[in-house]
Amino acid sequence: MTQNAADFLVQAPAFATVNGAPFNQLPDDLYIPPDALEVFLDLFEGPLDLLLYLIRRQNLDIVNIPIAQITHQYIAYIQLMGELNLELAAEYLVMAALLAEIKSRMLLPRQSEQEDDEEDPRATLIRRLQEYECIKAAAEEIDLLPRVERDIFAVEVDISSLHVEQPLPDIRLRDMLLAFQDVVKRLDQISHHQITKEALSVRERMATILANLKGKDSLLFSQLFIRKEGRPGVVVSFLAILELGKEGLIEIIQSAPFTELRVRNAGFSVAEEGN
Amino acid sequence: MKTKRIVEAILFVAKRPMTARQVQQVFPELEQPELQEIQAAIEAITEDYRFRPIELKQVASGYRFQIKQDLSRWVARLFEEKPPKYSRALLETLAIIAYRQPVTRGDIEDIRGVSVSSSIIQSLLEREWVRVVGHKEVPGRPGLYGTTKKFLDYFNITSLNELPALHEILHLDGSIENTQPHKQVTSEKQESNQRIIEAAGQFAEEN
Amino acid sequence: MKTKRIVEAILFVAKRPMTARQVQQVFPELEQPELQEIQAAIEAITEDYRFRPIELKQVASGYRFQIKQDLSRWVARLFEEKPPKYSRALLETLAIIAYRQPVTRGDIEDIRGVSVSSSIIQSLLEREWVRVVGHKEVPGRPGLYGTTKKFLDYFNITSLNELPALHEILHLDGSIENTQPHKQVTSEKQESNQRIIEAAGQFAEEN
Repeated sequence: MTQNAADFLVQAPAFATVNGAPFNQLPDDLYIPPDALEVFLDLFEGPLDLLLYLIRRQNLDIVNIPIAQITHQYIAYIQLMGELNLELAAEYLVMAALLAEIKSRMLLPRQSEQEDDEEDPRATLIRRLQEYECIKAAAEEIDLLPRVERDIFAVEVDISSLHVEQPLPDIRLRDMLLAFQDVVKRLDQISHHQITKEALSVRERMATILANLKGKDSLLFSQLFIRKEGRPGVVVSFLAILELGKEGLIEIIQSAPFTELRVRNAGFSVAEEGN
Repeated sequence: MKTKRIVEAILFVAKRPMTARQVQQVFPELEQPELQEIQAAIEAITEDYRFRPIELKQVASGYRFQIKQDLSRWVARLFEEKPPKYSRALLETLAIIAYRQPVTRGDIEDIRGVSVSSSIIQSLLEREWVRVVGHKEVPGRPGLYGTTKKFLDYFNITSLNELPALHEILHLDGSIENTQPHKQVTSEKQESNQRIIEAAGQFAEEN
Repeated sequence: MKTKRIVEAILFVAKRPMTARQVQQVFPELEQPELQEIQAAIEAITEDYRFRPIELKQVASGYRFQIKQDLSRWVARLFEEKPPKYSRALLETLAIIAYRQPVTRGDIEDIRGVSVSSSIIQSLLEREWVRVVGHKEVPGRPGLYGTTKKFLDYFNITSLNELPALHEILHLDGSIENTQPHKQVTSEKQESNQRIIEAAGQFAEEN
């Protein structure tokens, strides 16, 4: 990105005075109108990036960074940012402190024995700069890789003619029964509901009789019994009819004495929708 | 034959059918081929794919690449999803209909203590496990639901009688894997159930 | 050569890259060709399209048909929306995860020298370019990030090895000792990373 920064400078030659103004006013290689500075700062991804820029800008050998010079420049930038009331990330200040520390150390006479254990802070800084520059370059290269949405387009073939059958969920009988167990237990706790112990065949027959009555005026009482079923069947049907009557779902009528009983839907007079 | 190459690429990337005119518009203004040239390219491409599993087909709104009919059964499987699972609410609703039929939606809600969503009833109806067997003569004439033969078939039973009785359900142990509840209905009873079903079936057919 | 036809159809309609194994699974169970046969079909199809404007390309998660790159600029005009641009912060974060994986957010911040905004990590996770591959056993158990196959697919490559090599940008002379940093992201490291990623990917798919 030093390139970007450089490009930016090239694009604004009128404002740049290279090797001009002293440090306490503006950095020597950079004069940018204040409202552009923010844009310029956006070009930096952090203190390492700014440092790299300064080093690159001066064509300095990173291994022999003249720490004093770099520190000056760096701090000048920071001051400038401060003057312009730009929000200054703490990371920049930390870096300034680090540079100042390195500079001060280098001014002190070297006491080699003591420093053996401790790593040269310049070495640490250089390693970080190298690692960062390496990643920065990699990021630029990744950006250049052909990529979907920009350079790579997948082929689209219409499939609206496909008939896709979605399989339906399965149920295990046991799961349904366990669910029902919960319902019943819940009811027991609150309940004025009584889930009676009617034989299920009666319930089933109730539904069947209702279904048979659907869409008809009425059926003869005798039609509700199926001779083939024998006695148990008759009993089931009879209980079902009584239960339906009790629940008000059917009416049992006799038009005249001694005529045959008929059964019809309750309130059949209401128009029946063909359902 | 550069035009043809580009036309083919455009038709492959467009997510909708394209007319020759629309294809032409995709070219930069100064490089747009004549409509005839595009039309010719389309024809040539159609020919190129004659023996491939996809075809360039003209539909109402233009040309599009689509899968050939004879391959649809092979590729349809790609889009099948794993079946979802039914919710607890659905299982409860189904059980209530089975055990308490004929019941209205209101009855089910009374028993469950919470409202029953229409979509649950809808899925059960679509699955043809339940049906409306009648209407209750109260305001609104709500439908009365009952189970179907399909429901019995699905669980491989011949009659609701084969479902465990209430007191047995209360003693069901959720931890034991035993999916087949008391199938050992006496053969006699099964026979009579069988007859009932047959009779009901006959009856249903006659009507 | 029925298999080839069906394989071609499947690859054309699948909306994601497909491995030979996945293609095989689309066939009905009893009609599945051998994997070798599918692989042979894929090679034959690749050959068939050598001179067409589209190609069957292998990326990390399988094969996909795509427009040949020399035609990209023509078809890009079909889309009104400009392709997304990624910020330097995002690209650098992505590069660190790609080249140094598995890394924690703290590692990323150390390398970049600035804090990493959550929204960057979030968007990388949402795009499914990176994922948490584990946790570092230090206080707080921070997540370790790694790249996914989708990341490789997006950049049109099959493995991390195909990423541009990291350059030794700044040369060290001997003046400072012990500065030999971890610059040697040799292919060895990248390969082992690749293996880790693949293993994790497999694991994820199996579950």
